[in-house]
Amino acid sequence: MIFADAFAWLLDAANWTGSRSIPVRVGVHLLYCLGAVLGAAAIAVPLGLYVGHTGRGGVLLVGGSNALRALPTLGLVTFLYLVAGGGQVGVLIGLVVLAVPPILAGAYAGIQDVDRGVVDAARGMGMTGAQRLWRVELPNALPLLVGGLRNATLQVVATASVAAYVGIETLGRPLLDGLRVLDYGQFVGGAVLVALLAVVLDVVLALVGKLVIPRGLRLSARPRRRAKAPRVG
Amino acid sequence: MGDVVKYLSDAGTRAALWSMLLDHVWLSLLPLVISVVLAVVLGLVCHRYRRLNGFVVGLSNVVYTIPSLALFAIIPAVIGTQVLNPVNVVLALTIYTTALLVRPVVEALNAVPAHVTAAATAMGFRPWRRFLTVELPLSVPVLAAGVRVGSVSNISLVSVGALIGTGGLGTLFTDGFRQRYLAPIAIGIVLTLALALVVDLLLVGLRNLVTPWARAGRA
Amino acid sequence: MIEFRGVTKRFDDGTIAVNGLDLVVEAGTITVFVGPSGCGKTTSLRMVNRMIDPTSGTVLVDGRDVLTVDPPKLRLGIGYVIQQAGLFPHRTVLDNVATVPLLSGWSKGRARTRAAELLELVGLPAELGRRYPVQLSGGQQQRVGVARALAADPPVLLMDEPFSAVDPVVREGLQDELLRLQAELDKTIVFVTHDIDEAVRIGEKVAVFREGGVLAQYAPPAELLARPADDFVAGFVGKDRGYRSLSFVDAAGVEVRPVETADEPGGDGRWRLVVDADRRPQGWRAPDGSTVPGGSLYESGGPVRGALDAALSSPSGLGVVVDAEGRLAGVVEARQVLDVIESRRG
Amino acid sequence: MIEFRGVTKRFDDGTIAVNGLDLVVEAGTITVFVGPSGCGKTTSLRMVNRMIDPTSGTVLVDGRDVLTVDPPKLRLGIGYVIQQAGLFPHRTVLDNVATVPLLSGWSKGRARTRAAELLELVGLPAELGRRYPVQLSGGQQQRVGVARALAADPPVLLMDEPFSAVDPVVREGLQDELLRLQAELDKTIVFVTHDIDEAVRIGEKVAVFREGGVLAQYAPPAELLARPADDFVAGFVGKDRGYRSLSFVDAAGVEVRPVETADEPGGDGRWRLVVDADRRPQGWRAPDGSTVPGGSLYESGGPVRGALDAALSSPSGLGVVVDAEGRLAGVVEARQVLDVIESRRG
Amino acid sequence: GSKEDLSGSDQQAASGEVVVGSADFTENKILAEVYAGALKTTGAKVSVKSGIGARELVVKALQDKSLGVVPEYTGNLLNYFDKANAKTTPDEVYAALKEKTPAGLEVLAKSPAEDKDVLVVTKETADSGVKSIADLGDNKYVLGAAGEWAQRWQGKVKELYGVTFKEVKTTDAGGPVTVDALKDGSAQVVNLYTTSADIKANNFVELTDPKSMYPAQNIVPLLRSDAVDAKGKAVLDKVSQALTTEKLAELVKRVDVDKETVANVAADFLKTAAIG
Ligand SMILES: Nc1ncnc2c1ncn2[C@@H]1O[C@H](COP(=O)(O)OP(=O)(O)OP(=O)(O)O)[C@@H](O)[C@H]1O
Ligand SMILES: Nc1ncnc2c1ncn2[C@@H]1O[C@H](COP(=O)(O)OP(=O)(O)OP(=O)(O)O)[C@@H](O)[C@H]1O
Ligand SMILES: [Mg+2]
Ligand SMILES: [Mg+2]
Repeated sequence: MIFADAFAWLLDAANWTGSRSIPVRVGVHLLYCLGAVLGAAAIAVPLGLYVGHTGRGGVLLVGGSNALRALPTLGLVTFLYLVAGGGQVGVLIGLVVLAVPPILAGAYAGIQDVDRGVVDAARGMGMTGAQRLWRVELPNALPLLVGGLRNATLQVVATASVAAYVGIETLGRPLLDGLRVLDYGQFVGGAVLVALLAVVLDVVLALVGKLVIPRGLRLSARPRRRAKAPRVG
Repeated sequence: MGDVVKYLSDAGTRAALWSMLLDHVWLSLLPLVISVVLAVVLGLVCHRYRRLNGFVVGLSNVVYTIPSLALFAIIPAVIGTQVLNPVNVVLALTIYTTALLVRPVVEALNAVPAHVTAAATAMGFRPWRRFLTVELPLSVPVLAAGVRVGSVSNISLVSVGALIGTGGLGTLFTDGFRQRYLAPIAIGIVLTLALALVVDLLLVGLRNLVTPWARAGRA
Repeated sequence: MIEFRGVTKRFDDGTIAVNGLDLVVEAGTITVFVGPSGCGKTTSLRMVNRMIDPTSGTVLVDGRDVLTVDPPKLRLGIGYVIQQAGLFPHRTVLDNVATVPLLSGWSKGRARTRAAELLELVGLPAELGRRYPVQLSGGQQQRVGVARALAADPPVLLMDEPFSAVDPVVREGLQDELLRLQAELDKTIVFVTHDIDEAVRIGEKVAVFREGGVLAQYAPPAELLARPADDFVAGFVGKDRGYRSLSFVDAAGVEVRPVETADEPGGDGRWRLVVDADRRPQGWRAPDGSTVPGGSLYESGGPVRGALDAALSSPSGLGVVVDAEGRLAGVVEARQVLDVIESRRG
Repeated sequence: MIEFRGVTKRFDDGTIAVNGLDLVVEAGTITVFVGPSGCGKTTSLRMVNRMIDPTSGTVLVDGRDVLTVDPPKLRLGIGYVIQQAGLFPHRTVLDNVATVPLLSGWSKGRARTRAAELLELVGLPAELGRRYPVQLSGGQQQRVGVARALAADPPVLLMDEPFSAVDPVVREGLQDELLRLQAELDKTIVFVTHDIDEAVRIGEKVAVFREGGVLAQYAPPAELLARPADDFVAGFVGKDRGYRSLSFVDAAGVEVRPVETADEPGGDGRWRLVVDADRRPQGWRAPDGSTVPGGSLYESGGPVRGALDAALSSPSGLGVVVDAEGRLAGVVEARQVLDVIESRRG
Repeated sequence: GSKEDLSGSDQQAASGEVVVGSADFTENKILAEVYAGALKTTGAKVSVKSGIGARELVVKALQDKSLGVVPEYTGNLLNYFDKANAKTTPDEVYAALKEKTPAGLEVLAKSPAEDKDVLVVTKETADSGVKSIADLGDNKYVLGAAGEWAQRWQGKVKELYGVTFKEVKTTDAGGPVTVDALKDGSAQVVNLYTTSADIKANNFVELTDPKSMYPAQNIVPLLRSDAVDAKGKAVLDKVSQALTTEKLAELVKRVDVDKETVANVAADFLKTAAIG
């Protein structure tokens, strides 16, 4: 029954036009998520690669990223809203903070997990540090790196719902509104949309992974570790 | 800063903070404890019947895509608990944490060296006994890593429950927001971090206590 | 006694790991299964304690079909030692060794006392018992593995490449240890290896398997070296089988002759042996007066292989013979060894 | 030429891995570093291409102190092969081999052509070039590793236990391959192993290290077996050194005599050799008329070790000698081998 | 603490504890504390559960016995129980409410204090001639309000005043997002509440509602009949009498602007009103 209501809500033409329509909300949701994941990647990938490559600061990195994980997104978003006087920046920062740890973990573990013998061989045959990073370590780290990005995306998509609390028209809107008036149709409909969006993005990233991960690594029988990161939204 | 001092100067507020903190603790840790048990059982099943592996891991990934806010509120509609019942949050977090832990458990069990399990079998261990006394203890280090992540994540997630009025430190965020009052929000964030840190330290201590052999290896 | 009767194992994927195996392992002996990788040695071994059940045929332990026994019960009476020792990393050495007695229902105290005895038996100091396996060297781990398998005093012992993970020197020590233990305990041991030297060294009988899980030859080691059943076995036992088979030729009839030592007066222009105060050989004094290192030493009473090598490695051509304490007993020449071999053949 | 002058390496934790090493590796030879685990072989090797820098002392390659060269440049001119081959899993075999030429600035086309040549040189079929490392067997991976190290035609090749991860049969094949390649390419090779047999087999000179990173002896293999510098080396080269040193004694002077074959008439009461239509030995006809398997075969021209074993393993006491095609050339007796050894000593 | 509620509904009745609930805005929280304080004077065991979502949630919680009493508003409550309701004046509304309240629940006497929805605009907009809802015109402005506003009032405002909006934005229920939307111009009209401290603080102008679109919203305790005894009901009536709109606005300001605690403000009120 509640799923029937959700269906009805999803199919209601009124929900598909105007400034509060599903497409707009999907768009806004997506925009924040992509912005956050890209922003987080811009910070976390270089950092993870650097620490993994040099082996310096690993302990600090792990500790720091654990602390980031403990930061409650709702608290961060409301805090930043009040400080910045608006929701957008706060939400973006909150989501970036959420996305950094899994990407960092993926990049760092990816480099760390590269077979020592392989790195040794690269050094031994005369590669400079940069050549080694770009030609050997990075390609071999891609499976875990892409895994980190996928984790980050899943979490960010789920958590961007919270942004509606500070007035941003994401897919969290129907969740919060539905909740206020206990309109389960709207509420579950919104939840289904968020979940769907997450699944679609995950599949897209999986396909991207197929494209960028070298074939020689995909062939290897070794089961790939894709540590699941915590969710915070 | 002055605000924080002022905010904390009220005894009633401090009492309220304390009770929120306690709420937060059990709202986040109870699901963790239940999840560990559930995940171990599920993990065992997956480990025994490898064909289930893909299914369970896939399912846990799907569970992971549901926004927590949605799960907090759908649960009463589905299972008929009271709307404000904290069981909803506990259940939702249990579902997430179990989804989070199943995989490390399976991986940890699979990572127990085949020669060790073979040796146990050959010595005459029956399957259950082997699981409880050999495979499970050996998977503790990996399991503990998963539990640490789960505890941090739960502690930070419970806050979202404030949006539907389930208590915990998240209430400080909604209250502070409505009043445009940074002090409670800042205190909420700090307490959440501190709680996560303390629980993490406790978990590390617990792990070290039950895995003396791991330290022997490092020494 | 362990008996394989027409035993075949075909795995689900169609691999035939063991094919029509007929073989009797006599009680109280060490039988070695040897053969190239993948020839079914492990599979055969594991059918004895039902880690694997045969597709067809019967495995009997002491006359009883193993399929009629509940596996955990069966295994309590069969010790099992494997390559990486398979020790429980989360238990102390002592608790590892006490495992089977505890499983069999012994009291904790009794099991621990027994475990301590066994550590001593396999030559490990008692204080090692409190350590965890990671704190031991590879060779020590293997000893613990053996102790653990012996803990409930099982009549049968299965050992699957138990020593292949340790380096050659330690390995030889472990082999000696096993032979010494066996002399004392008199178990029925099946020992798997892919190293023909090891097989020949410790086996009373050796079963050579070929690819496809077929038994190629089952014979005492001397016979294996002297009369390999076919080219596969001949190839497998290796190029040096003539020399190696001398391990099974005893030295009766090889006369140990006296030798001049360097501390005796005179004798210039001849090779003389340098010995210390205890008459332990130190090298040779060459006819030109220089001192050169000696060759390998032959302990009197051993097989002629040692005598021949001592002679071949000696700069003087005279193999140095010592007694059990390492003191000079005399010398032999390579020619004497050949004479003995010749006389045996004739 | 590679020269170690008083080279010592002390790690940060205080471990002294190499202690005052003085050693010259002649250009165009294979020098083998051998010794027990942890004795500093790898550390010594890695100081040549500056994977590790010495704490004191100097390493010279072709007369130039390696510390004066930028490490990546230095390494481009030194091939390096390690145990698990260290192939790049994300690149095809061909691209793996082409890595160093590309790094040195060759065009892609030229690098690939060169890589294809090298695959052929190390005996791999061309179509393997398109595969990824995971799709190769261990032995094939090692060959690719060697090809990759040879790609830029470096004068110096460092090999760190390159064959120890593959099984004994494949390993022997790889050793033969290496010797064949070296005959053709004439590199300066430093080869690390902890297997004395391997060392003796492929080394023109062998450096034996002892614990603590000290050089115990540096000599050609024959001398190592005949005159180990001390008890440590004697123990390390093993018990059979007398026999094994016969690998370095050539058979000039051992007369190959004719033998009666079973297809010739008459000769009852004597051992006669059974041969097939191509005159390949098949076994012996005993004096009593029965046929028994033969012993090992000695290929004429080889060292006397093979001749002695052929004689010792033969049921008739006559070692069968064959030519390069495996056809009967005659027989030798063990006594003849001893005579030759005797005459050399005298 | 909420721990006690875990095991379910009957415990509350058995232990005789009264749970006072409140919606998730300041005024309602103050009222809840006031109710709780008052009930305590009768010797009842009382706890407060604040920050619950909208009315729909609250009523549901009353019915499933998670809550005993909540401070409510006559008009909105009536509209909730009777979707077809057209009455808007205080007495009419109260009378109808008493009638429509479902069995098991009841409302006590209403207070003179009132906290109505009100549409507000900035001073500039007001100066441009917008004084009443009727002046909002057709498709001229963007309105900001809580999520459910559109559903409840969009039709009504068109019907009564012929007013439509360019867009109805979801902000929040009279919270910072709504106020900020008006301040930064992303909405020109927003829905606030008459006791809101933000109106005075920002010089916002309340639009008149000549056709009484928004019903009267007198404060009234809504309770489950078996949750509160006669003594309790009497003291709640006293509370209602003592409250006025101005007093309420003052209480709200003390919390939202002066950052006093809800509990202290409520206690103060009870003291000055001499309840207990
Ligand atoms: N569970 C299994 N399923 C399918 N095939 C198997 C299984 N176990 C072993 N085999 C196959 O059976 C054959 C014999 O295996 P087994 O392990 O007995 O060989 P082995 O002689 O012990 O070899 P190794 O010296 O490498 O230990 C091999 O071809 C192996 O691949
Ligand atoms: N990075 C390092 N830091 C500290 N000690 C080291 C380091 N690398 C090697 N060692 C130590 O230096 C000694 C020599 O090591 P090395 O790897 O050269 O030995 P090896 O002869 O190659 O042994 P193996 O046969 O086991 O490969 C060992 O005791 C080793 O533990
Ligand atoms: Mg095996
Ligand atoms: Mg090494």
